[in-house]
This record gives sequence, structure tokens and C-alpha cells, in this order.
Amino acid sequence: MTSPSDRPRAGAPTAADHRLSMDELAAVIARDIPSGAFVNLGIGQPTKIADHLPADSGVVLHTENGMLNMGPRAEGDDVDPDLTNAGKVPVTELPGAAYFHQADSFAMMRGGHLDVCVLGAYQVAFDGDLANWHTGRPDAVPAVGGAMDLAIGAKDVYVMMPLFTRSGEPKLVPRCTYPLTGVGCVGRVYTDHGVFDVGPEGVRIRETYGIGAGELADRLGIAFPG
Amino acid sequence: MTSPSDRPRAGAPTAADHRLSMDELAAVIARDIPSGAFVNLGIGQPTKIADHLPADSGVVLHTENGMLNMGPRAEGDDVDPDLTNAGKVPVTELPGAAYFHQADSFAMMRGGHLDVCVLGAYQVAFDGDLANWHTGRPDAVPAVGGAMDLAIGAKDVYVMMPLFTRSGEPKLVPRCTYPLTGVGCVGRVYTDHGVFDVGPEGVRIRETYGIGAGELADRLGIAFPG
Amino acid sequence: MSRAEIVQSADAAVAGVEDGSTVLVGGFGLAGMPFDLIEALIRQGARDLTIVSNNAGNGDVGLAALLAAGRVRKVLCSFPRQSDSWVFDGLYREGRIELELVPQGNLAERMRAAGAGIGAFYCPTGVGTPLAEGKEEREIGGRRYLLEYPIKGDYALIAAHRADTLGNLTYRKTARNFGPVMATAATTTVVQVDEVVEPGGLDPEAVVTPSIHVDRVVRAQARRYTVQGAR
Amino acid sequence: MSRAEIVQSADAAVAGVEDGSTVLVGGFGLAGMPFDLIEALIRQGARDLTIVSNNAGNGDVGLAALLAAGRVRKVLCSFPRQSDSWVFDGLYREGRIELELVPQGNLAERMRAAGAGIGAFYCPTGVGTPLAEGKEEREIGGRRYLLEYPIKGDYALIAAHRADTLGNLTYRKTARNFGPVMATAATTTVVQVDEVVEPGGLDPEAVVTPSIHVDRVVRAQARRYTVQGAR
Repeated sequence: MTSPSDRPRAGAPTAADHRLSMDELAAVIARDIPSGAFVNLGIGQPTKIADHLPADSGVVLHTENGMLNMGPRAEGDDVDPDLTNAGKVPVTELPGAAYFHQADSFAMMRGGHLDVCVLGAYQVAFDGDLANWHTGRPDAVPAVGGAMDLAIGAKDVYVMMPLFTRSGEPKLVPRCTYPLTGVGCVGRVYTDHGVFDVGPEGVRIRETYGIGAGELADRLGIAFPG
Repeated sequence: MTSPSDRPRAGAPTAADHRLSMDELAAVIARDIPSGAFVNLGIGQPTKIADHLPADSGVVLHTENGMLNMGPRAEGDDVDPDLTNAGKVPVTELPGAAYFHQADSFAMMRGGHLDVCVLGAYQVAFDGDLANWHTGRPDAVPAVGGAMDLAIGAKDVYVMMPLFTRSGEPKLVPRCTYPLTGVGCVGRVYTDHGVFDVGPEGVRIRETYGIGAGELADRLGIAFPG
Repeated sequence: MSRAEIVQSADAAVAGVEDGSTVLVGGFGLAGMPFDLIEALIRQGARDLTIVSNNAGNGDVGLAALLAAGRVRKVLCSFPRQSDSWVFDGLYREGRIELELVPQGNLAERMRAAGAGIGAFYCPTGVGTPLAEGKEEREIGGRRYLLEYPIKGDYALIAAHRADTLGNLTYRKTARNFGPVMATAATTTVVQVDEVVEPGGLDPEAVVTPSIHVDRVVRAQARRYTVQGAR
Repeated sequence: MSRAEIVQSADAAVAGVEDGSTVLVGGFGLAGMPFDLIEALIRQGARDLTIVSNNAGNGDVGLAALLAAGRVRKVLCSFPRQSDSWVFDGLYREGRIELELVPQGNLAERMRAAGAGIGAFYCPTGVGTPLAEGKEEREIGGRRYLLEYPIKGDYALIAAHRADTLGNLTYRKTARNFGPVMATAATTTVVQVDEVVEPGGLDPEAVVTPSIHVDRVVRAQARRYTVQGAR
């Protein structure tokens, strides 16, 4: 469940000379998604990944509110209140789409039928623990949606996030301090500064963007070469 | 679950002057099925009940292999190998039919959505225990099908059977000696000699056919007036 | 007896909802929300309701209006906090409404269990998280699971696309969402539809909710609603 | 990766089934039985199989032929004994095949659980009967339940009506039966269909098995089979 595929990425750099924008990062993730995979893209930044999937990728997008083969965002006259993604944004359907109800949709997720899901996160721990639903602030209105189901469901769970908070705290941490979404569920973490494998054997740097692996390991307090 | 409806039966006799044929019994049961009810008729004798439902009864027949609003047996050119009842006999569909898969079909049954099911039986106990799947003979190939699911699922479970075996043994008994299909699940037993309510409070004779209630009680070893 | 009734008004459709009832309300945000039925429920006046729904209302319409009217004691949902959930947020912060947060898939599966006669089930979702608190945990085949119980409604209020006069239903696109599951999980299922057709007017292969799960059907009023970009 | 493959022969469709596999076989009697796939499986030669199916074969065709070929170690089913189940009956009486009898609804629900990631569930069916032996019992809300575990297949062989080239499926009438459930419960789901259409050729509202549950699709050979009146 937590072991991401290790197949080589055709033409992928093992490093970039600058910190990636979220759009560039979305392109990196898109390239890592196997052709023909069934994929759920979490709300927020991961949604961008869809824009970078090649037209012939054959990737089929799942939205947990009950659809496979979801198309791009709907614009203008194509907006249909009965057709939205999990973020409640109007979307379109592609040929070969299928609709199903919520129990079937989550059976798909929980049953391990999705190949990849990409989620945003507040924190990811070196062992793959995920925190992405609650900041722990006592006055916050809590909301979980499908995050916990996605976290434990997909064959490969990737996280896409900036590596540091605005105040410079790492979000890839030895142990999550925010309330957990799932235990040991994340396999790979894509960030603006680099890509990491996480899991039972700890964290490992796969590639870095605009920073040396040694310096990056240092800032995160992880062993190098990881 | 086990308390059959006690509404009066319009025009129903409380006794008949002769032992009923299975066809006559089917007519009696048909008259007792409330208009608009969702009903499952077990394979064998209970199937006959469908022939006696008035055209305007609005009764909807369920077959556990995945259909509601099943029509009569198919004949001639109407035979379609893809459309059978639970007994694997070719049937037809009525306007307003719906097809669904086996898990949904049994969710319907187990979830208590059927109003009535009518089953055949080897034995029924005074407290409503049912034995209808296995004679207990060690050399028999056992088979259970949907019997156990139906027994515990429908709001009212009726049994339709001859009251005595060919050798004259009662099939309505203080305690089943055959392996059980369900515990305390039957509410009413329709037989050629009479109709009985069964359940936690024991057996009660509702009506008799061609035999006095006293004599019937005697033959079954039950208290009279029951 | 159990056959669905086609009623002539949303008010007739929600007649009989008692104070203290548990009401399952369909919709994912606004898609599939049974506006007419909720508005009728507000007029009907039942109080002290427990509402089960994916969200806790958007803007000032539908479920949010029911909350604003002070009829809801408790909400079971997966995602109350949205950019336009100010009604719920206010009530929650003032301590005037109770919240039970349920992961979205558990919400669906627990209602399915209620409709399917399942007593309880072991589910891997939420293990090791704060939402596991108080739940029985069990290891099966080397994986950790939590025991989850059915959620049953006294009423389900849902929106579908077409019904035949027997009560068979089809839905439209992602507005299907919780409707088919809720229809199975309530004692009385009430449906608003865009169109009612005669038996035979729906393809029997494409019926999503068979009539056995439907009690009352009413034609919805035409309505334009804005799609929100807020989860 | 996971997208369904349209293969050109039933032999290609069943390639790779290993000795000792658990194979879910669709159909209720002959309706929905995947004849082409079973015949290919006989040619393929895998032995020591565990078969999960509602029945245990009819006449000398399909599943009965697989049993007669001596490839099956064990059958999990609800209703082996039928008027035309002489192949199974013979093997069973000679002690050459193992039988696990499962009530029909439990068979379906246990496969659904496998497909839905449910670890186990409490089910009221069979309480107090011989089929409860060895099962954990628990009282919930005053009712007795048995703990039932998922049934997962290495392969599912099923028959559907139409597929699109992505693998979305529709079925035909009561031949649907176990197909949609089995498709979710196997590592590799293999489907024979009457017709393959382009994406867009199936109504997205009427797809019964979404493509995510399908691995290989093959067009079935035209066939006439007789309907049996035997359960």
C-alpha cells in the first residue's frame, strides 16, 4: 500500500537548478503517474496535475462524489450544477465516463482499486503518517470529507505540498504534531524543494530542486544520503 | 418481524368444508397479501400464489437473482435465457421492472425491505423456527440458496406446506428435528388443513379446512382453542 | 401498502416528520440537494432534528435555511466547514448545534449497512486518528480496523432526476451522490424529481434506486441555483 | 497500467491463471455463466482451483465441464444440488471435491466486502443454524449476528452484455446477478461480452460496472443455450 512504484522516469531530471513552482511540481507529478492509471486528485493544488497529463496518457480521473473519467473544469454554458468535482467546482465528463453513488465510490477507494491519489498536507512524517484535515486549533470548525478514506485507500498515496510553512517550519517531519489523517499511508512526498520517499524504512531524498541534497537533509534533520 | 398483520380478510371464510388443494391454498395466501406489497415467492409451491393475485393488487414480485416487478413464466418465443426466476425458470418482466446485482438484491432482503415472503418447509416449530433446507440425511448433497437470507429478511415470513408428511407425521411441530434455516422467523403457516399463527407466544389456529379445530389441535398436540 | 405514493405537493411529501427525528438529507454541496423538500420541512415545523448529510449547508438556502430556522439539534456530516457555511459555523461556535464528524466513506457505508441489514462492520478508515476515539479496534489479516455501526434514518429526503409512478428512480450525473444510499437507509424515503413517467418509461437496466426503497415522490419546482466552488 | 485490455481470444483472456488460484465464476445457473472463459480455462490447464460461484455446474457444460476435467479442489457456493448437477454430485459423493456451503446473500456480501475494503461484518443470516458453526456471534441492538469475512478472488470470470473499450460494462436482465460484485472482488477481472463499443457508446448513467474493476475484455462467441428449470 505504501510502496510507490520505483520504475525509472523517462527523461526525468534527478535534480533541478531552481525551487519549483507548484505548477512545475504538478508537471513532475503528472510525469510520474503511470499511463492508464486510475487517479484521484485531492482538492487544492493537486487539481493542477490534471492540466499536465499528456492527452494520450489514458489516465482516468476519479472524483469521490461519484464519477470516473472526469474531464476538465466546465466553463460558460458547459457549467451544469449537477456535475461537479469533490471541491464542488463544475467539471465536464469525458467519453467513457461512469456515474455511481457514494457508497460505491468509497468502496472503490477503500477497496484499493485506485492506483494513485495525490493529496495536499499540513504535515507528513518520515514514516508516512499524514496530517491534512485539522490544524488542531480548538476554535476551528473541523471537517474531514474524504481525506481519511483516500489516505488509506489508494495503492500509492502521494502528497504534494510546499516543503516549508510560511514561517519556515518543515512540513516533512519526524513525527506529525497535527491530528493524523492516516497512519503510515503516504509513500512519496512532492515538494517545491525536492521529492522524498517515506515509509516504514524512513525518509529518502529522491531528487532536489535548487538546493543540495546535503543542505536539504540538514534543514530537515534527516540522515544523508537518506 | 415475526408478527403477521392481523387486519381482517375481506370475504374470507374462517373455515372451509374440505381440505384445500395446494392451488386453493395459494388463492387463500394471495388474498392475504396486502395490496402494493413487495413479495418474494419461494421456489416450488409458493410460486403458484402469483397466479391468484388480482390484476389490480399492485403486488410487486421480487426474485432474489436480481429483479423487481417480475412477470409470469415466459412461454415460447418470450423465453430469454438471460431472464429467469430464482428457480431458474424463464420468466417475463412487467412495466416498471428494475434489475440489480446480487449484493443489492440480498441487501433488500436482509435490510427488511420486503413485506412478505412465502417459503416452503420441511418443518415449522410452534415458536416460528423454520427448517426448509436440509433433511439432515448424511448422504444428501446440501444446498441452501437464499433460504436463510429470506427467512430472516422479510417483514412477514409465511410458510406454505402440506400439514402432514406422506407418512402422516405433522410438519408443524413443537420443535424442529431437521437442521434449522432460521430461528423464530416464521409468523404464519398456511397448510391444506388450516392456517396457523406461530411465534414467541406459541401456535394458534386461525382457521381450518375440512377438519374441526379441536381434532386438528389434537392431531398436532397443541392446546385448544390455541 | 409499501408501494410508493405520488403526492401533489412537497408539503404532503414531508407530512408526519416528528420532533426529534433523524433525517437523512441528500446532496453533495448543492448538487442533489432536495430544496423543495427542505423548504417544506421548514414549513412543516418539526424541531430537534438530527440531520445526516455530507455537508452542513451552503449560503442561506436549503439545509442552511433549515439550520438557520433553529430546527436542528445535531448534524452528522463529513465536511461542515466550507467557504459559504456561515450559518453552521455560527451555530457551532455559539454551541447551539452538536456536530458528529464522520469520514465521508464511513457516512456512506454506515447508511448502506443500515439499508442492508448489516449489524456492524470493520473499516480501516480513521485508524490511529482522533476520529477513532471510543471505537472498538480489531486486527484482521494484519491490518487494523475500527468497528462501525449503521446509521438509520426515520426519513430520507433526496433529489432524483426521473421517477416512474411505481417509484423507480434515475439520477443525473454527480447529483446522484448520497441519494441511492440514503433511500435504502430510512424508514420513510421521500424523493423530489424533475419528472414523473409511467411504468415502462425508465429502462429497467438503468434504474438506480428500485421502487422498493421509495415511499413518496413529488415533482420538484423548476429552480436555478448557483454552483459554489467551495467544498 | 490498470486500464482494461481488450483481448482477441478467450485463451488470451484467461492467460496466467496459476494452479491453486481462487476463481470467482459468475452466473446464476446458466444465466450469466461465462462459457467462453470457462472453456478457455479448461484448455489453459490450471489445476487445484477453488471456485466461488452460486451453483456448482449444470449439465455437462460450463462450470460442470471444468469440474468434470478434475481441475477443482473446492467449491464455495450456495446451491450445488440441482436436477442437473450430476457432475458435482458425483464428485462430492466420491469425496473428490470439497464443498463450503454459503448462504447466497452472504456469498454476495462477502465478495462485496472484499471489493470494498471491509475487514469483516456482522450478518444476521444463518444465526442458530448449522451454518453458524465456528463463527463468532455477537448481539447488537438486541439482535444476533455472525461475523463474516470477505471472499477475495485471484481471478473473476464473468459475462456481461456490452463493454466499451475502457472496460465499462452493462449487463442484460437477470444475467447481471453476481457479475458486478465479483468484478470488484478479484485481483484480475476477466469479462466476456456480447459487444464492444467505443467510449461514449454506453450511457454513463447506465454503466453498472465502472472500468476500474475490469482488467481484460473479450468478445464472446455466439451461443445458444437451453434454459434449465432446475435451481
